[in-house]
Amino acid sequence: MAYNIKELAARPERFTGGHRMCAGCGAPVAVRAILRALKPEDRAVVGVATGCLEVSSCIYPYTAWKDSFIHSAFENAAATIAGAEAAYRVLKKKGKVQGEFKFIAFGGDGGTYDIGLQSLSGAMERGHNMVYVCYDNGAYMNTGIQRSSATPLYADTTTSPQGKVLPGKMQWRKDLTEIMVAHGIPYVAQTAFITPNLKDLIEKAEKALYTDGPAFLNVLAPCPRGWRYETSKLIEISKLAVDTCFWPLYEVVNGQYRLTYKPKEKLPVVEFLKTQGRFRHLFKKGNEHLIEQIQQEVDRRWERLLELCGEK
Amino acid sequence: MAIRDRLSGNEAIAYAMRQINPDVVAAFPITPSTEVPQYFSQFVANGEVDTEFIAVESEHSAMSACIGASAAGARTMTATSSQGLALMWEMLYIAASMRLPIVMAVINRALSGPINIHNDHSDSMGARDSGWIQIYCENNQEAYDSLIQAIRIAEHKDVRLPVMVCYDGFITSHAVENIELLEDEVVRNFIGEYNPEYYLLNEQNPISMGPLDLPPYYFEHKRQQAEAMRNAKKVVLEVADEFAKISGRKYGLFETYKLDDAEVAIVVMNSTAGTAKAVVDEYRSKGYKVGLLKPRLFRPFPVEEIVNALKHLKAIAVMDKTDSFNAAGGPLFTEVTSALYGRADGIKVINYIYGLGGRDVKTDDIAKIYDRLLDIVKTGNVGEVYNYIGVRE
Amino acid sequence: MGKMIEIRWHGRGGQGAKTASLLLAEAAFNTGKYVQGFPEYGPERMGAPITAYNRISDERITIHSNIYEPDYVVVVDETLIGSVDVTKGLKKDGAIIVNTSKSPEEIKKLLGNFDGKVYTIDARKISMECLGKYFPNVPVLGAVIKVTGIIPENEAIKDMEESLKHKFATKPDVIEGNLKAFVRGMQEVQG
Amino acid sequence: MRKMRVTEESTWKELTPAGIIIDAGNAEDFKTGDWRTMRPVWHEDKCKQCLFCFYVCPDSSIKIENGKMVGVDYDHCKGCGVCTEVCPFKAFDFVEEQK
Repeated sequence: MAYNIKELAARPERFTGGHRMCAGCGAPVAVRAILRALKPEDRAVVGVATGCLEVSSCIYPYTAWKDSFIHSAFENAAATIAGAEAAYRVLKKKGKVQGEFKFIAFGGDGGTYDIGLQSLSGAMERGHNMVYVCYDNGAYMNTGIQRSSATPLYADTTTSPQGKVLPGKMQWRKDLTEIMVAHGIPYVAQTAFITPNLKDLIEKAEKALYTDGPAFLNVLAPCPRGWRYETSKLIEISKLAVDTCFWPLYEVVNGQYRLTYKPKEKLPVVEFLKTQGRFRHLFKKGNEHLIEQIQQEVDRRWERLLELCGEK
Repeated sequence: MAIRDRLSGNEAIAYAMRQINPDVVAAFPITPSTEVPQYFSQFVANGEVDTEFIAVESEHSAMSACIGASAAGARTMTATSSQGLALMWEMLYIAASMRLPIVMAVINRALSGPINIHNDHSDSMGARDSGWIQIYCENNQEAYDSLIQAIRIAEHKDVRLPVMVCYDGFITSHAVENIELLEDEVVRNFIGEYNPEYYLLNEQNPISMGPLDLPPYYFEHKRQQAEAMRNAKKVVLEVADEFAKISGRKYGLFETYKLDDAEVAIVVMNSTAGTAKAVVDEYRSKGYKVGLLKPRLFRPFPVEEIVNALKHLKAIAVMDKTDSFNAAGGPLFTEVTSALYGRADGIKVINYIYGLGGRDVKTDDIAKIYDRLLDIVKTGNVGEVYNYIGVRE
Repeated sequence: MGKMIEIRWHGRGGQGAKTASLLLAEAAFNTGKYVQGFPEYGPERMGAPITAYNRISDERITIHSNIYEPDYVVVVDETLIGSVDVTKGLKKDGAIIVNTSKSPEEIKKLLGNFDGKVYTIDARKISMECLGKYFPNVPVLGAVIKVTGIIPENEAIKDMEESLKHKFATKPDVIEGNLKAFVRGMQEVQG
Repeated sequence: MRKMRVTEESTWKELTPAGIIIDAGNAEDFKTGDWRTMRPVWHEDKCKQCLFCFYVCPDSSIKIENGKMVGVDYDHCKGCGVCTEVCPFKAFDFVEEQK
């Protein structure tokens, strides 16, 4: 697909307004972009794990989804969609279903990195023809900003609060994208909203959707409420996450790493941290070493990724 | 023409599944149900079925995949036992509330802990209020026949609920016994095509399933579910009537054995009911008016019909192969006594917890219970209501 | 109700006592009987003592308990005698069949105060001579059918031949060897 | 034309079974515009039709006709302001909502 902003905009809207996500939420931006990568004539079955996206997009008797949608529980979006995909294979063979269907599961980081990891791993290993999309906002936002294994080091959440002796979450975030790469599936990518036309995201979504076999997308989806920033700053914050190399953009196609975006100038991570209230305590006098630790870990991971991508 | 054969319970269930030829089977191995997906995957490997078999990574995912497949419009089946059923727990309720006609063989096994692989009913009894229809089977023949009927019951437009077909682990699942099988085509014609009204893969009418259902609507959806369960009783009988025409075997909501003129009776489910029948014969030959009632349909519980069958009795012993830990009696006992209350008061009813964790149930054990019932009738003295048999006191 | 015969098998995991009980059930089934064949499940591991059961009757069998007072006991591995109470509950007019090279009298001594009939079959010798390998099941099965009289001998032989032909369609020597072992089991049982 | 006629007065017999929603995308009928405290005001004269605002809108509230931005869907726009931030041509004002 040659990215064409006009042609893509002319495609039908598959996720309507009237959903009840927070103002400025990153998740529906990701959903709209990913569904836009579907060929207009193709249909989708979308599964969503319990979480913000699910409880806000499908509230009886309303649904924001123009394609078929299913939610069953928190930890099993992958298994649920795997079942639907298996049904499609057999019903198609029997001539009971016409047309092309694509299968997409969405989960937040809680439903993907944590409680849903087993279900995700199983579905990927079995090779279902589906795309699993994690919209990673770095905490359990639906229940009120509790830490997940995707929460960054020293972030302040309601279950990793910063206090007199602890500076927030004490562990670095799990690198789920690498875990998915280790599954040996044909397509894995990490992406974010770095440009307002969402080119990187839409192109990766298209590759994921039209790859034969399982694919995984990890999309950084800022949460103004949980991260504590002005709702209008969605793209700016996403861009800072990428330009500081906190959230590098890359893809792994059949095991081959490729860096899809290299910042012209790698910014210090502090530029990303200072935009958000969840890191505010790090800027108190005497906490400089905490930011330094974050910088060191970001650098270490970035260097490793550059090597994997053959950029060094 | 019926096919005379000898099969274990698990072989019979797998055989029925081959004949049903479901669209999707998602399953995970667990003793003693493992053989079912094992035999079935051989049918898949041999091309004897069209099924997509999903060898999932857990029972939670087994039921989740079944939900996804069934919602997508596929005829969907699975099998499990014990911890597997327990791990499915959350999804059992969701399958039922989504009104998905999934059919599952539950090969009854004790729940941990401590871990035990042998038979009792603590697994399926724990799931009795999950919204699944539950059918209990005495032997391989009933398991085979009920699994085929379960497809029709589950998919009936007035029901649309998942069904568990339960039979005893090892005792029924692994014992080889005589069985009469139906021909493939007879089964195929009996179950017919599955044509759901709403399904995800309907390209003309996309739907959303599993919404957030807030206070203005949730209760109404639960009321619908309750209605479906009420309708199930009628449908179970209709399907049984039709099944009798193709098989010559007549099923009801429960089976009675020498109950009509009995004064005392045991109420017991699954394989132990068969053992009890032998004791009934022995006692009848000695002139005692003893009988038996074996519930088949436990969910929904056929209250009026069971009361009508029991109301002439003087004393009843209800046997539960699980303990409720309510310090008052097992689940079957609670159902039977609550059914009798206000409808047939005055009957003396006692409860025996038996056979936990595969403790073998001998004819002698059952004879002791009949003796006790006869004694209650003679003396009018009920004594302890909540009892154990077969445990070392 | 017609007479029901109950049999208990003793063997070791991996030796095929369970398979032998299922073979007996199958043979009885093939001659029109109602059958049950079931092992007593435990942590079944190679070498561990195992028990299996058969009920055989002219009418449908409803009892689903284990067997406590068998009509016959079959011991597939004689080394179990002494460590397992093989005659426990065995009916006085019943019989025990032991796979051994010893004589019934020698076995009787080992069984202590058991008064019933004792039969022996040297399945190892037969198996080695007919099959060149130690598969005790078939000769033991022949002995059990002879002693119990559950199935008329001619019918049993015919049925065994058919099921072997079915199972080993491409291996005529295996069919012949097994059938020979089966018949010798019937002929050479002592007691 | 919606296939479902469900209100908070509907009885259990009138609801779709199991909470299935058969009108795909009917969330459009649910207005989230009244969540707004800030309002993006689009100036057609400054707009160069780059469509950046369309892609980044979380509420599908940038109206497109024949491939062109034609205005804001105030029935659903929650006033997050993401569109106003990304516009390279300053075609949006972001003003307090007048109630």
